[in-house]
Amino acid sequence: MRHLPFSRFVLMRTPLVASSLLPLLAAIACQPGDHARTAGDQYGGTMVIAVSGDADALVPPITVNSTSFEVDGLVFENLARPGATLDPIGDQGWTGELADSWTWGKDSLTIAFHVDTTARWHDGIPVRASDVKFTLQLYKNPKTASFVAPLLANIDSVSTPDSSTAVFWFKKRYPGQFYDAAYQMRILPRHVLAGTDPAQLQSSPFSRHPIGSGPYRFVSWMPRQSIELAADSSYHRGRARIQRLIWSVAPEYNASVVRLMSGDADFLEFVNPPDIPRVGHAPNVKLVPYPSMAYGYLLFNERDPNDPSKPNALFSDRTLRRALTMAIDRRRVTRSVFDSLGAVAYGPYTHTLPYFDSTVAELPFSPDSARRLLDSLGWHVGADGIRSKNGRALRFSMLVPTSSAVRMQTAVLLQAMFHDVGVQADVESADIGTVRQRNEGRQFETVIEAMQSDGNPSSILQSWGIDAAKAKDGGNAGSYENPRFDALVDTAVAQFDPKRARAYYFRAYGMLNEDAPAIWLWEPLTVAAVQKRIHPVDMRADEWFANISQWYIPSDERIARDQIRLAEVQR
Amino acid sequence: MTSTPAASAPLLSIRDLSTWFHTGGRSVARAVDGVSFDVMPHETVGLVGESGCGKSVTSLSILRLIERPGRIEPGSRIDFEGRDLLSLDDRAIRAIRGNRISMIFQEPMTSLNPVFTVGDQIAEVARVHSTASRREAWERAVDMLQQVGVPAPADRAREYPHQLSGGLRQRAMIAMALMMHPALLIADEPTTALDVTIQAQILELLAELQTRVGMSILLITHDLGVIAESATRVLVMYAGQIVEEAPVRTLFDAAHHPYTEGLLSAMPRLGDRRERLTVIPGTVPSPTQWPAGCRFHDRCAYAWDRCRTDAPPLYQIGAGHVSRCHLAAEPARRRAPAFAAAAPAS
Amino acid sequence: MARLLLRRAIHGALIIWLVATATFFLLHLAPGDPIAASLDSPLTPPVVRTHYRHEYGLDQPLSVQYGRWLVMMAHGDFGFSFPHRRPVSSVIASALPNTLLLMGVALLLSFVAGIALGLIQARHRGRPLDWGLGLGSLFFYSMPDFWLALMLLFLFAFVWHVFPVTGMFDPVMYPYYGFWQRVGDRLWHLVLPACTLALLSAAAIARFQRAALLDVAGEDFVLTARAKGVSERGVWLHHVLRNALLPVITLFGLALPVLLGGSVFVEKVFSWPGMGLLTVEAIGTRDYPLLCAAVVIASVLVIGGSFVADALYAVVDPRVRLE
Amino acid sequence: MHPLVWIAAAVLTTLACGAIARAGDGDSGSPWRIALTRLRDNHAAFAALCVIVALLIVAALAPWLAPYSPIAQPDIVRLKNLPPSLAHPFGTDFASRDVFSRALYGARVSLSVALLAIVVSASVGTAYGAIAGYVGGRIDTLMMRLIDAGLSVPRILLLIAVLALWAPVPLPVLVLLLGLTGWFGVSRVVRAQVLSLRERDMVVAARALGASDREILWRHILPNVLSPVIVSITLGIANVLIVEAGLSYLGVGVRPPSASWGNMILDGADEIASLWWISTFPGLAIVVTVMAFNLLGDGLRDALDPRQVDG
Repeated sequence: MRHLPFSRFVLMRTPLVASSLLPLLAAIACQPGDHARTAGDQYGGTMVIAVSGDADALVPPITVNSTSFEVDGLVFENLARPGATLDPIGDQGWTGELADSWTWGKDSLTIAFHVDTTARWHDGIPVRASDVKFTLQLYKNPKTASFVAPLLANIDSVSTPDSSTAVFWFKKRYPGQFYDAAYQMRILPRHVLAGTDPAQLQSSPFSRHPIGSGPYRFVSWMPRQSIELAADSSYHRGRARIQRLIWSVAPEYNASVVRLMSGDADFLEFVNPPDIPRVGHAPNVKLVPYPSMAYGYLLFNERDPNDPSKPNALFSDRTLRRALTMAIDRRRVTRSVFDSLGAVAYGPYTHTLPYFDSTVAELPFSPDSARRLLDSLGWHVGADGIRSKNGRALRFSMLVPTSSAVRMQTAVLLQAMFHDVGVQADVESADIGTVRQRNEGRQFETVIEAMQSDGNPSSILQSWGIDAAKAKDGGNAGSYENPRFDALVDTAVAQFDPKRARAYYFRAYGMLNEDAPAIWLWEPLTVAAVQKRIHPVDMRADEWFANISQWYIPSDERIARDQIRLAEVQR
Repeated sequence: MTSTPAASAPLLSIRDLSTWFHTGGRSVARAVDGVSFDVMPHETVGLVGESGCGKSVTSLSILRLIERPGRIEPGSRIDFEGRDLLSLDDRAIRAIRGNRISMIFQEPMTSLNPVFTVGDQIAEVARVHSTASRREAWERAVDMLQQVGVPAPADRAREYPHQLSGGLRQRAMIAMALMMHPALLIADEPTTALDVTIQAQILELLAELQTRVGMSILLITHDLGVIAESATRVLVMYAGQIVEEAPVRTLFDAAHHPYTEGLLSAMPRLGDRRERLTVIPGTVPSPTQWPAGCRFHDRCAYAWDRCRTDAPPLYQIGAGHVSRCHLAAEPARRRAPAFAAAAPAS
Repeated sequence: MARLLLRRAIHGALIIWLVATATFFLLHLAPGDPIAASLDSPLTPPVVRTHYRHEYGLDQPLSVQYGRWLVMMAHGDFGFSFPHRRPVSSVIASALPNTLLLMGVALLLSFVAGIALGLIQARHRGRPLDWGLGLGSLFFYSMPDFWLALMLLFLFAFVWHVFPVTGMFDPVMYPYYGFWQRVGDRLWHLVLPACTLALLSAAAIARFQRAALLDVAGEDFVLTARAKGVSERGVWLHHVLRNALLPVITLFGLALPVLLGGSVFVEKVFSWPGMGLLTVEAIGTRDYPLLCAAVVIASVLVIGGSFVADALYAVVDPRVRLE
Repeated sequence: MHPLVWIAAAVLTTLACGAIARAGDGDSGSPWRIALTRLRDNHAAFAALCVIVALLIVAALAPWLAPYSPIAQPDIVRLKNLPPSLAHPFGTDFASRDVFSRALYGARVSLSVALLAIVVSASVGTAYGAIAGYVGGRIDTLMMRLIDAGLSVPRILLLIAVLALWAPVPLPVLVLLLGLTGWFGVSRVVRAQVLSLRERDMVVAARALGASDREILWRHILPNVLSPVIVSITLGIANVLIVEAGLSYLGVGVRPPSASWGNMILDGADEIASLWWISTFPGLAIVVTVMAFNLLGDGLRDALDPRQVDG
């Protein structure tokens, strides 16, 4: 699995309004003639990216923040980049980035990457294999405390037989080897960072002024206001076409929308569904839908919130969980929250990814079955319309982070549906820190979670496996424990044939629907808003900005801010 | 109506002055209700009465310092130096205020602006009424302070009101009032707030200045002692009207109106600072509801039926002596002495 | 005088210590911590959080943490902000001037506008103009600040597209502007947030100023001034206003905490990168050192403000000055 | 609050209005009677009082007046985010709930939070101020220093911090917090009043006659302190309404699905440009209510001021 920043989704705002939005999108998304021009006059221009939060530290191993993640993604490089399917198994569809080629060892325990000898750090020093070796050491150093380190556990070391070859040594053979080596780390300059104490990385000058080898080099950062990058003219894969990128910070989503419509900003990564008609009708703006990897669900805690060693009085009962799931009209919820821009979730894995199972057997929406099941469990409706058994009311709280309007809204909708079958669900909102802390400590009854899946299906064990339930503050906060599920995923992970792996994964997903450890709710379709003068705007689900160096602004469509000359940029 | 024996033209002539306060609703407070009198050049006229009788409103009306909801009613006339003050525009009346007619007030502490120096406030008069520069005005202010007997005037001028004693403050007020050598000085209870010894000094100072500058003084007070010392002629006011007018000696020797009688019999010695003369039974009625007939009838020991129904006119009693009392027509009804029993024992 | 100043300074310091300590415990006893709040992805390995908790001493007993913090504060060190990955002092250094600018302009605007309004109302006391302006300022005075900000944003920025909606200057063009263009750009961005803040306090000041003016207008010395022949204009502007400004100066001290509170909402709505927004964000991320510093700074501002107000009072009022 | 409490409050206020309207001319009679007459003659304050009574009645009768349930979600897909119309005068929100009905119920929540909070601050403030003023000396100085400390913390920041950090805070605790952070002003007013009363003849006389401190406080001082407290309470309600709205707007005050005017504004804040009605109407409700309480407070201050003389 790969660490992705999470806060973007957490901050996602209230969607609402409007009938069918898809036609609007389709019409705009297929802009003809995007590639009809020659590249000659396409260098130059400025693109302003509206973001809701400032960056933190611009050092890839330790950053958790989505703006930092974007900026770093353009300043630094991975060894190779995945194809559009983001398939984590093997190296099918991958292309070189910092590495121009690679060869597998005979026993498949090594991969030798050949670093592009024309690659230069932004300070002019050539990139060497020793930088790759240094990067792995830095990521794995416990003093760095990188979030990525645990994901690199299977990589033993890097050796450098010559200055441009970096050989990765693995502890074992596994399908995700290539993914881990080529894509988990952004390669860092040894000559700059060698003298820095890894524990001090976050407060080092480097974190405020990064030097990478990517298509854009760092120019300036005005805290809480803007970050500016400029195309590096000597980039080894060819100079990026748009000259300047500026991340402009505005915490209020509203403000970003207005700035986009008035032409002050060029790119907004996420438009709320209710604003889509308005933004779509702005003459200068196009809406670009792109796949997302986010999904939301209501997680049941199968342990007692007050004493995690005991089972939960309600949710340890599989039948009760199934009944509650059947009480929820997930299609309606999704449509209310996202209009036509969302799909019902079938499990912890989204439509856009290669291991998605569209045939999975989901529990049907059936309030009657839900009622029957609840009756059969002895929960009978009382005078107040709420079910109870042995004097205990069928009542629980739904924990929701205040900052997420989408989840707050979902909670309110669920509340009414639960009430229909005689279940009282209280909305309990808390700020995100508290929600996280209570998740860690298993101190909740149910929580509405939103997750960003990565391309790697094996990571579901991190959230649903037995080990992750038992470990203190492990990722399986709901403590769903089913050895058969674990076994299925383990088997799937060991398969080198994608087809066979897929079959095992599908059975595991089926189990996550049957056992109902959570009510799978929705996965939103993301719609970005971009100024029309920017072309061609293709975005990848994991990193919308992955192809940004190929975007351009035709010279006849440029506006005032595109005309600022290169010399001035290097003030 | 008035009977001024002097041959020369009056400096100030007030006819039928009515100043009413329209406080909203139906009630109208007729604070001053048809007052007429003259002030001759170089003369000191005393205006006496209890508080609430309309003395102060009369004096403020002369300079048109009445503010909403008060209003000088149509039909009133105030002539000063041959000009009708009530028909002047704002600019013209301002040119008279502090220049030809000046006022000093009862409480010198609150009558001086606390945030400006004394000299500044005196000099302001010169700056307003002449083209004097700041410096000239200041020098004249210091000079004026000297004239009113303030020691070390240059230093005092730079001080703030709260740094001066009560006597000095009143002297400063007088200096301010006399800055432009006015023809008429209206002194509204100028000594009431002062100590006995200071009172005498101030009255002396006023008398001295009057002869030096050659001005008239309208002296407003509730204190007949002050009148006795300074005034040549006395007007007695009650309930918004003049009830008796007489030369000062006549008034003290042969007051006609029972109200004046009451005032005299309750006359405090110089320096008594009682606000209200309590020996006349009852209080001044509310200006919104003056009693019918004679306005004094319910407090009057002689009152009979006629007093309750017929408003008395001003009866001529003698030379320069008028009284608004039916006793002038039926002197037999006076039984003496009306207020003796009520006089203070001491 | 020096002793009085010293006494006030000691009192002020004591109050600040009291407030800071209360804040410290309030924060640290609350559920959640900065590490959990910042590393909010469920996929973050637990060891990473443990690592940072240890590094920032969050695994120590509270008394130890408090002791350390006191020592640091005594040395003028506000600590390190984990969510910003920068020293707190540097975070605040980039935010405080922005808030001071916003509040300074708003303060100036509100006092000028408030005093002028109060003066107009008092001069037209009881007439329709007074009544209308009074109702108008009451209308703004009764408005929640965030709602006013929202409505102004809606009308001026969304409907009429008159003013910019976020930030302090144009992020793209600003570096390329000349000096006057920069000043103009900053002022242009300042209009909506400063006016929102100013409108609210101007309404309060106008109400107060009107009452103060009418109080003074009834004083004897005003009659004296009129009797001297001073013009209406001179009476109001010179004699009345000068006296009625005294009580309004005390409002200066009282206005600061109100403006600070208001700036939280205004900065949020207009994305103004100042202390108010910083503080709200810091609450969300449980940024203890930053929050403690922000509270200390806020109380220093408030206490300093009332101190300045008193000093100003003494300068303007001769009765206080010379006693 | 229980609906009966609401109805009682509305009835009492109506009776008070009636009493004021019937009160005779105030030139004579008890100070209270004079105050009532003055209040009636102050048109703006009287109108404000009527608005407040109307609001209380609306809040009390919300279940009968509201066309829909405030939490009902009739059709979360087709009936959501409707602009104002005859069927939904204030439109509907994201969950297809009727904004008008929610505003009516919101009046209940917002007003009861404000009223209860002010009861807390008025009682704490009065007690604290009365004790400080009556005891005097060093204790008084110390108590006033504490007030200074309290006033030097921006109230709204403190509340946001506490509410966000300890979330979710139940409604009674929210009320308590609002009350406990809002009494400093009241206590200062009361203290000043008590200080001046302490030396008045009647108190000195009572003390000479051997009355106990408690008796003096209770019988002589508190009744005289009442009128400034009444004014503070009225103006305080206006203030608390705004503070509560602000907290709810930030999502830390009244929690959904309960409707308070503040959290209704929050519901629409992000979509103000597309769905203006969701935030605008509850905001107007706040402005009208707060204005009414401010006007009434001003009117009461004028009416209860013994120095004020008619005319």
